[in-house]
Amino acid sequence: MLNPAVLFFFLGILAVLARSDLEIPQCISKLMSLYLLLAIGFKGGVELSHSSFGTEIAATLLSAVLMSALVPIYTFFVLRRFVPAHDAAAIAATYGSISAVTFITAVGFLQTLEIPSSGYLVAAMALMESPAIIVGLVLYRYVAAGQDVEGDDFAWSRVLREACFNGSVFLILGSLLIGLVTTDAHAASLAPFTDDLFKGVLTLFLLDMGLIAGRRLAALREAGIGLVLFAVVVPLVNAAAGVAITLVLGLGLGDALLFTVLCASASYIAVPAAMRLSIPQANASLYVTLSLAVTFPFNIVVGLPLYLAVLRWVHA
Amino acid sequence: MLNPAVLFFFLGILAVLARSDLEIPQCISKLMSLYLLLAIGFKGGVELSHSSFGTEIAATLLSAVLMSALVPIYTFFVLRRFVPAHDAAAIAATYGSISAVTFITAVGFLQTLEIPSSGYLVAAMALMESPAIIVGLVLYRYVAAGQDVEGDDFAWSRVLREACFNGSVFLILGSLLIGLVTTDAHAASLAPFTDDLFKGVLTLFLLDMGLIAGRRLAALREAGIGLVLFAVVVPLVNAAAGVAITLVLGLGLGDALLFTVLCASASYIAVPAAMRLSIPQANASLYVTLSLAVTFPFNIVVGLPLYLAVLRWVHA
Amino acid sequence: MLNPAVLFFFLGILAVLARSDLEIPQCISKLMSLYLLLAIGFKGGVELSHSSFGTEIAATLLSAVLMSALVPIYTFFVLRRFVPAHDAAAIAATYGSISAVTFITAVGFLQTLEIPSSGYLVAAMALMESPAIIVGLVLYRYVAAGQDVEGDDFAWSRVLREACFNGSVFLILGSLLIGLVTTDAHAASLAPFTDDLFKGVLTLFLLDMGLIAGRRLAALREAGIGLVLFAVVVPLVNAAAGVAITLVLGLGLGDALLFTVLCASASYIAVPAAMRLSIPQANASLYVTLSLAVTFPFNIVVGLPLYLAVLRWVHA
Amino acid sequence: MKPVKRIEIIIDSLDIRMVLQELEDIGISSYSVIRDVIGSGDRGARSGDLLNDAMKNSYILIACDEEQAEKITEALRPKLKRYGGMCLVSDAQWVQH
Amino acid sequence: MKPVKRIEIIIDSLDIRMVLQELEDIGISSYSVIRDVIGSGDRGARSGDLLNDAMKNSYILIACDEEQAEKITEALRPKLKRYGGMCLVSDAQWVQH
Amino acid sequence: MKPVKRIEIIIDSLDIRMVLQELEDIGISSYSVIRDVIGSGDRGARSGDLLNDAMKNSYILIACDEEQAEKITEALRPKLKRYGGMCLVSDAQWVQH
Ligand SMILES: Nc1ncnc2c1ncn2[C@@H]1O[C@H](COP(=O)(O)O)[C@@H](O)[C@H]1O
Ligand SMILES: Nc1ncnc2c1ncn2[C@@H]1O[C@H](COP(=O)(O)O)[C@@H](O)[C@H]1O
Ligand SMILES: Nc1ncnc2c1ncn2[C@@H]1O[C@H](COP(=O)(O)O)[C@@H](O)[C@H]1O
Ligand code: NA
Ligand code: NA
Ligand code: NA
Repeated sequence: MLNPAVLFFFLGILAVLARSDLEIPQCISKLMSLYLLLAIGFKGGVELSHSSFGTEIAATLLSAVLMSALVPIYTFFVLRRFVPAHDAAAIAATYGSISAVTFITAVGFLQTLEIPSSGYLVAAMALMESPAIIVGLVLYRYVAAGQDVEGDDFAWSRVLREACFNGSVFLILGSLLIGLVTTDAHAASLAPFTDDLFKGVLTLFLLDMGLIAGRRLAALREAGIGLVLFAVVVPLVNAAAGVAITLVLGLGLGDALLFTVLCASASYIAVPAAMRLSIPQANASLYVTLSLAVTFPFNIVVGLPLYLAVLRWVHA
Repeated sequence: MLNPAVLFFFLGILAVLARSDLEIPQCISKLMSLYLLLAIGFKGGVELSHSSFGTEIAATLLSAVLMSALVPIYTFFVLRRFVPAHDAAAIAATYGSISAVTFITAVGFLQTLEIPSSGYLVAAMALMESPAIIVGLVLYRYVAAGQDVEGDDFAWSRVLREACFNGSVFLILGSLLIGLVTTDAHAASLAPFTDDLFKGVLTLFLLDMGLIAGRRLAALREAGIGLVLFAVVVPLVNAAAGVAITLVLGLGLGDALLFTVLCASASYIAVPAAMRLSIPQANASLYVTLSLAVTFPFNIVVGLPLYLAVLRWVHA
Repeated sequence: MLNPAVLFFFLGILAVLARSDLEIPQCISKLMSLYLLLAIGFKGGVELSHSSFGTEIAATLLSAVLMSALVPIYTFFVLRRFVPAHDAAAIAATYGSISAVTFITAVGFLQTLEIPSSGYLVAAMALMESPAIIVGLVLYRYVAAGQDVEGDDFAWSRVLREACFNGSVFLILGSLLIGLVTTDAHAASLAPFTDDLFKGVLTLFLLDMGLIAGRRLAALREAGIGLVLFAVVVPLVNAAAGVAITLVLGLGLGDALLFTVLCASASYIAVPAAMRLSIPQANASLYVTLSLAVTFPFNIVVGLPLYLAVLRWVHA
Repeated sequence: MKPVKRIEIIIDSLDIRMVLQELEDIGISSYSVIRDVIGSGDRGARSGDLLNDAMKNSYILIACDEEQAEKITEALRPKLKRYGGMCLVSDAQWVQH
Repeated sequence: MKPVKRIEIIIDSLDIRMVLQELEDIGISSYSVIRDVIGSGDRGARSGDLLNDAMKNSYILIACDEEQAEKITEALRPKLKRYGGMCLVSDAQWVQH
Repeated sequence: MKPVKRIEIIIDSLDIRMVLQELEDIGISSYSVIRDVIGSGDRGARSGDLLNDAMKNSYILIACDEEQAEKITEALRPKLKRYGGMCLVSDAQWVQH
């Protein structure tokens, strides 16, 4: 299935490989991601305002938080065998957290297939960013690190603020709440902006993501084949766990896909920023490259159709 | 009434208070304000092309210019008792001039309530930016300042150019004139851009304004309670004068609201730029903070519904 | 005929002449040109996917490439009488190549007049950027330059990559190919972005082009009356050749206009970048100013209606 | 390599046209400008976040000979006094080409 | 003209708040900042192309007297050690106004 | 603190890849870059307002030892001659960390 948004992602990668000077200024990337976060949050809130808050929602949100907290634990102990503790903790947090862009691409994917999904998954996304960061740090500071962490100017308050109030979490949750209390008339007047443009902006944004990911490909060699494998296998494992959870929770197909994608995705916005402040020794190039240049493309190209097929099969 | 645009403004303020790193690059702010000025000017011009130019329009425009010229006079003499002459002149010019963003928010507010308004109010807005600047300068140079202004490299030509041809005035007036001569077919082909997106861009823009205003809150302490009160009372006084004028002029409800809002609003784009060049001694932080962090939020949150209620009452 | 997009172009020029501080940040210019190239390429591809690839298309593309290669030859020998060889080669390449913005303006022009055109002209545009650069360089290095070019670090590989993979060519061709393989359902979901906004973004973009062109007007004096005349006459000559070719090829009115406009237009994006690398001695201010401040406005203001009138006459 | 003076000016972005005009008037036609600079000084913080260039600074770098440096600093002194900003002069070697 | 020290700091954009706080704590309230700087150093390339300010640097310029310069470099040394970056000190003349 | 050479290069933005490649070739892997610089010089004004990076400059700052400085200036001299731009060398102290 030739989705133009995904093709533009490859066009971006190709531009880097062909050494084209095609480039998107960083402030444009920021504009597009602000728009997408606002739109997805707001639409999620509006949808949520039409559904009743029940145990299904509560159970899903709780499972989401748990997944975000548990994934870093198992990945940390796996990673410690191959890389230093600081890198292990940072990568673990990366894979426990989520990628808003992957989620947004999945929403676009469902829209094209006209599979309905619920707004509260947006809340699940926002809630999954921070627990992984906190667990990653706890593992690093109390389980693994020795004299490394003595006498540094680490402050939980600063890290927690960074983890919970970072720009993207803040904007998603804020937009969700605003969407929740907005009347239908107001929401309709914003629809040409939040709805009609969504796919188009996502397309241009994926071109940009392709350029960004493409520029990181060179750093893959440095990471080594082991970690690259890790960046493909862990999403599959997490997705499998996600599928199992959606079965237990009894989610519909669209919601199940979004939940699975959240489990499978890895962060490259919130986590790098938080790690820089709290584990500056960790090699940022490593964890950013794995999530951005391996896991992200894997999820949007192979993952989305694969997870959907599996979900269709287990739901049948 | 929960208007999402206003809620996003508060979300922006909240982001600053929570010390979130949410941020909108300056060039994106510029893009949004360019878009809004172009759209409001163009739509105003198109509407104007459908109405006949009569005495009502002429009288309204004249009143607008007069208000812009008179407000600085009374505020200047009030302010001089509390602050040095250069600050008094700069603040006076600020409150005589207008805020395009407040006007644009009011247009969105009217659209939501489906209250019609006329295009020529856009012209009134553009005409009200400059007189206040000129009057403020005259007061400063010929009434108040002593040796302060001797021997400086002040040039009226430069200041007048700045006051009359500054980017926002130029774009509004230019777009208005282009809208005026544009055929309906052309205007319709631009409508998805100038009309459908308007509310959405305004919403994102108000988030940005919230961030900008929030960052200025800290400077309020420096201003002191007296000036903060000034920044709330003067808009109310000017709005009352505005309401009275609209009664005399016999404007319709929508037009009356826009006129009142123009009187009540204070500049933070054109005036700061002009003051920097002509009264560099004035404390920019002071007048920008008052208009941006007090008067602007007051007008869009309390002012708009209040002025509308009053206008409904007096018009009934 | 008062096209608002063209009027905004003049508004931009006027802003510069009035010394207004109206300004559009460069990254916004880049966003708009990225958007326009993506949209025009994608829409061209979608249209192309509905037509059958036949000899007409092949003949048109071939003629386009030939025009792009031949124009630099004759202009080079004309120019050499007036300017040094390096400037002659650079200007020749400029006029052999094309201006995507002029093409896009022509597409908007046809849309307004509801004259249909085909998607493959977009491919012609993309193919016409590079041959002119290569021919210009060949002329310079093997025909004209003496010791100038000895021992420099010139590398054809680098120049060819620059000529063929520069950002704008890459994005147009990539978008065209993606449009070609996109299903109608996907294309429809992107239409609010790629189609509905097109005219509006073009309008804002032409305001920006007006500002850019306006700032170059001062450099016209440096160029001299002879070159300014050149910048008007050569487009007319090339347009005449273009009209003749479209008659031979038997193109429809819309396609004929686009082909003619491609012949008449001159580059100010791809060529300056390529010339800087390969003929750094050439005076960039000269060739950029001629194409941007003379030929571009001439084509969109006088050229478009003139070429259309002529084509209507010869096609009748 | 040739010894030169290296002049750095930080001034309100709104004043940049004026300063460049001043430079032109005294015959300086080689300079570099970085437009987006924020900062803090005697006149408080300049955060660069308004909708225009108010509250933002620009940075100008000029390499010139000693005599020109003298001229530039003399011409700028009153501007700096009136509009604020900063000007530093240091020594450098110009790589001749 | 008054001799001053000219301190240049290049540090991770994410750390800029922290450094400015540090400056405030030791009483430095005059400085200039250029926010968008990319580069390469011991910790690899910083390309400035992510969706936030991770992988981007900022540049701080401070003109101050020798004593303040001492204080600043002492305060920054541990930060630079922990978070990376660079700090240069050179001499300049401040044009008085 | 360690004495270092402070090299500043201003060059066409389109040439920046080439210059960084050159630096890599001679073993320099620490540098900082400011991409958006405008200016004016022998080849006229560079206003940075075209739709691509033509007509725009970039600024490179390198702190290195004297020997490396020598190598860099030697490598850059022909590029500056061919493509224009400027290169300044000055002295500074590197705050060790
Ligand atoms: N000592 C200094 N070091 C670095 N930058 C300064 C210094 N003093 C002033 N500046 C810059 O010059 C601008 C205006 O300074 P002022 O006129 O003192 O408010 C500030 O916003 C800073 O960007
Ligand atoms: N020798 C140097 N010259 C110029 N900039 C440097 C130098 N070393 C480090 N930097 C800058 O400081 C940043 C962080 O350096 P590092 O902590 O060494 O990775 C780099 O990305 C560069 O921007
Ligand atoms: N003396 C100078 N001082 C500061 N910047 C300069 C100087 N000369 C050249 N430049 C910069 O280098 C660029 C190219 O210079 P040029 O090759 O002389 O045109 C100019 O656009 C300026 O940004
Ligand atoms: Na995850
Ligand atoms: Na007012
Ligand atoms: Na041509």
